[in-house]
Parts: sequence; C-alpha cells; structure tokens
Amino acid sequence: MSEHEPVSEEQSFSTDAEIRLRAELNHLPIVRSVAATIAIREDFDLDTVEDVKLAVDEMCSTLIVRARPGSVLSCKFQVSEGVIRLLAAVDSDSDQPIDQHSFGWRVLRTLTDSVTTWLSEEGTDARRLHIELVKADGLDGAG
Amino acid sequence: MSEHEPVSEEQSFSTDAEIRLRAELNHLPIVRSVAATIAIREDFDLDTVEDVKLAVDEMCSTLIVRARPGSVLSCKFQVSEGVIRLLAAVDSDSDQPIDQHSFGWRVLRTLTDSVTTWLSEEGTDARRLHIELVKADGLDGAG
Amino acid sequence: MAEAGGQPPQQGAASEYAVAAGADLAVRAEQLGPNLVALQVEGELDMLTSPTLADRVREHFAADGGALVVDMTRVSFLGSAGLAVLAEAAGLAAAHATELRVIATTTAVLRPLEVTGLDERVHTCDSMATAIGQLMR
Amino acid sequence: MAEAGGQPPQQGAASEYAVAAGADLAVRAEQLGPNLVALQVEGELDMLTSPTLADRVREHFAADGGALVVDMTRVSFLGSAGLAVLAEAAGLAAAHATELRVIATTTAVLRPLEVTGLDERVHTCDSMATAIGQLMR
Ligand SMILES: Nc1ncnc2c1ncn2[C@@H]1O[C@H](COP(=O)(O)OP(=O)(O)O)[C@@H](O)[C@H]1O
Ligand SMILES: Nc1ncnc2c1ncn2[C@@H]1O[C@H](COP(=O)(O)OP(=O)(O)O)[C@@H](O)[C@H]1O
Repeated sequence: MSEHEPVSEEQSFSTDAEIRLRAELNHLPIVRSVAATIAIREDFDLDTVEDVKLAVDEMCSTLIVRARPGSVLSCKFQVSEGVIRLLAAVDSDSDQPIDQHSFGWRVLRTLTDSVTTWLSEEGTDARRLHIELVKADGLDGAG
Repeated sequence: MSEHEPVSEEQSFSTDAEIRLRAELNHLPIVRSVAATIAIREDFDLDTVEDVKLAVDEMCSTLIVRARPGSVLSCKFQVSEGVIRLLAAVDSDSDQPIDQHSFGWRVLRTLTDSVTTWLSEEGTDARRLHIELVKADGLDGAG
Repeated sequence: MAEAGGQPPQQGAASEYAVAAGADLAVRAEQLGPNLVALQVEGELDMLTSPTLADRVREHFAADGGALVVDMTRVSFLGSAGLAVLAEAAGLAAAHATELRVIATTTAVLRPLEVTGLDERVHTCDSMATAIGQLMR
Repeated sequence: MAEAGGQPPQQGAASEYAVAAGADLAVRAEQLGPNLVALQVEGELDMLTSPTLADRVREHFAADGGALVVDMTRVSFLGSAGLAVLAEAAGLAAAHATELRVIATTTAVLRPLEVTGLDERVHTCDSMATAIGQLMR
C-alpha cells in the first residue's frame, strides 16, 4: 500500500502561511519557531503550544530524512477557530510509505487529533511524500 | 522613476528559506520569528539579532500596506558567512515606487548594509513590488 | 487571528482606569498622582498594534493629564511605528509644557531607540522608581 | 549553518572533563562523586542534535561511570529523538544496575515526557539537590 487516501486534497487546503526550506535537519528550529508563533497568536495554552512544536518537528524530521537530496520541504499552515492544520511534503526517491509503527509516528499520533501520510506520483519517477495533521487547542489527541 | 535597478535579480538569489503568507499586518510576528531564529542560528550578536527583526518587520510592513488585497507576501532568506540577504515581494496595484524619504525607510537604511526597492511589470497590469536588503553581523549599517 | 490577549490586569495600589488589549498588545493606565499617569505597555509594538498606544497617548494629552511615564519593560518588539508614537508623545509633552519618561530596560526596546537616535529626543529611565523620582521632584 | 555554540563552560566546584558543543546543543559533564556524574544539557534536542547526547550517555555507561543525572533545566526543545535517548539511558542504567535521574522543570521538557508516558519509565526530579540527595543516600 504505497498510496493512502489524503484527509484533504492538497488543492482544498487553504493556506494561511507556508514555509519552504531545503530539506535539511538544521532547518528544524525555523519550522518550530513558525509553529510556536502561530500557536501563541491563536492563544493556545502553553501545553498545546509545546504539542504543536513537537508535532511539526516530528512531521518535518520524518519527511527530511526521506527527502531526495537537495529537495525542498514545504510546510503549510491553516488556522481557524482554535484548530491548526498542517500539510508538509518533500520529493522522495523511495516508493515506501512511512512506517506507522515507529516510536516517532506513535508520538505524532499521540500529539495530534489526526495525522495522515500518503505518496503521490508526479510524473515518471517523481514522487512526493506528504503528511497532514490536525491539532485543536486544549486536546491531548488520542493520548 | 517607477523602476529601480535591483541589486541582484530574483533569479540569482539562492534561497535557503522562504516564507509565504497572505499580505496582512497580523502576520508580521511570524516573519519576525523566522528572521530572529535564522539570525540566532548564525550566532549573530544580540543587537544584530534585534536589527534583523526590525529590518524584516519594516520591509514586510512597507510591502503589506502596498499589496493588492488578498495577495501573498513572499520573503526569502539567504544566509552565508555572517551575512543575511532578504528578498521580499508582493503584488501591487500601484505603479508608485516606495517613498524613500519616510521615517520607516530611513530606519531601514540605518539598520542594514544595503537596501533596494524596485517595481517589476509581470504582464499587463500585474506589478510586483520588491525590497532587497543585506545585513552583516556586528555592523550598524549607515547608522 | 486570536481575539483575547494580555494578562488579566494586576490589582495594584494605584487606581486603574482602563485596559486595552489586542491580540499582541495590552496597554494599562495607572494614575500615580494628581498630575502623573503611567501607561504599562505589554506585547509587541508594530504597524498593526502601535495605533492602540498612539490613541492612549493622544487621549492623555488631549485631557491635559499631566506628566506621562510609558513603561516599556514588557515590550518585546518596538518597530518604527512604535518609535513614531514615542516621538509624537515627546512632542505632545513639550507642547503641553509637561514631561515624558520612557522606561526601557531590554535590548528589544533600547536597540531601536539607539539605532534611530530617538534616545536623544525621548527621556529614558531604567526603572519606574527613577522616573517617578524625577517627575515628583 | 553556524559552527560555534553554547556558552563558555562555567568554572564550577566540580571537576569538568569535557565540553561538546554543536550549533544548538552543548553537553557538559561534571564528576559529582566517585560514582556519580551529571550531564548538563543546554539547547535543543531534536533529530540533528540528539546523537551528541546519545554518545555521551553511551560513553558514560560503557565506562561503568556509575549513576547518572541528566540536567535538562536548560533544554528548550525535546523531540522524539531526545526522548529516545532518555529511554535508552534508563535501559542502560538498569542494565548496569545503577541509577538515572532526569532534572525537568520546564514545560518544554515536562510536556513531552508526559505526553509519551516516558515519565513513568524515567525517574524525574525537580532539582539537582533532590537528585543528588536520592543518589547519595
Ligand atoms: N514508549 C516509549 N517512550 C520513550 N521511548 C521509547 C518508547 N518506546 C520506544 N522508545 C525508544 O525509542 C527508540 C526507537 O523505538 P522504536 O519503537 O523501535 O521506534 P523506531 O522504529 O522509530 O526506531 C528506542 O531507542 C526506544 O528506546
Ligand atoms: N528621527 C526620528 N525619530 C523618531 N521618530 C521620528 C523621527 N523623524 C520623524 N519621526 C516620527 O515619525 C513619524 C513619521 O515621520 P515622517 O518623517 O513624516 O515619515 P513618514 O513619511 O513615514 O510618515 C512622525 O510621527 C514623526 O514624529
């Protein structure tokens, strides 16, 4: 199963902010600071702000280590009424989906209200690996 | 003079990170936090980190108030060896360049090593307003 | 984005008469004496939020409120729009033959004042005690 | 990006034997007693930086260094890679029949420990004094 059904198509994701960076782990602090700023501006409580930072870090780390070298990580934020939706993607050389039994993925599921991953084919041997997650204020998700 | 010569063509700007957001003033804290994170990661001194935040805020404020309603602000960061280059742009309905005698622009010049603005025509009645600036660690610019 | 903001106002010895809060800026006025008011500013002063402070400053001088202390200790960002408010406040204080003090203790506030040279036009202090001491003399 | 990092090591009463610093993480070891070492961790523990701490933890137990205190007071981010290091440290301490304490005082550290339930497998303390008190008994 190299394809999963996305919760929402990328097209239907109405983006409030997008950050694009070379898919390298040393860029993680930048994505975390964007996520924290957005969560603070939404008046999320302190624990939830930390959860959003943790979730975006986990999501982007997971993608960066699977990214085609030199490719760009995109991370989009959509915010409304106490709910943050995040959609991130990288180009990938592999057709393996993400292992959903790893510790990292379990943490991601615990932190969020929903999390989904899928691979999309973008022409011959071009693939894009996606993660989408939803986090509402003051909820521990499945945790 | 509705056209200025850009310091570097947008094409030759090698982007390390880009943030894209709807051109609204309430997004300024997000751009400031990206800029601060990048400057801190470069080990810029405290005063220079503050200067970078001030400069990116001024640059983006200047563009947002001149943006076509609903358009997207792009702010690109390029970092190397103690120098941050920033290139930001919005779609604009006006063919008026930015007033370089305003207090805000004088502050921007004081904070940076160089700052340039120009308008580009992108087909019939589509215009893009750009600001590019350069800031090195530990320099007060012209100030 | 968010509507609410700021801390709940602290109950101090001085009388409080107003709280203005945006998502990112809260301004609280305290009457310190018959002709002495402090504005406690908390948050970020950028192009979006600075008009809130500008309104409070203009109200104060329009009502002939006397000397004004603007406490910037808990301001985490001060952009050119915020600097312009302080410059205007200095001008209004002079026009009303009274005094302005700005309490500035952090890089986030001191640096922009220094870079623009505004620290030469606006009288800064490093504590409320110093400011009050100077204004009650 | 940046090369240097961390604060210059502070000179404390305890002997220092190593400083490891990345752009975003500094780990400093202090010998607190014959069979008691503290690792002072400062910075962010994410997928890039956590291997630095993992190396120091493994070195400690490989050398039969005794009980270990990991002081996370100045850690500003703790992601799953950092949590995995703490889980591994707990396992290594048990395997060497010795003790592990993790000093956790901030939301940035307490929250991830709580959310993952790792606080049930890793013994946390709210101060170095408490940790030392327990380990020197
Ligand atoms: N519940 C847990 N809490 C904290 N750490 C854990 C937990 N489960 C596993 N780990 C740690 O995470 C690391 C990886 O665990 P594992 O479940 O194999 O995930 P992965 O497949 O991502 O490597 C191991 O070092 C393990 O000690
Ligand atoms: N050197 C300065 N330092 C601080 N504030 C200033 C300075 N010069 C002007 N201002 C303030 O900035 C505001 C706008 O000044 P101005 O030079 O007319 O710029 P603009 O064209 O951007 O409005 C005014 O309120 C003025 O008081």
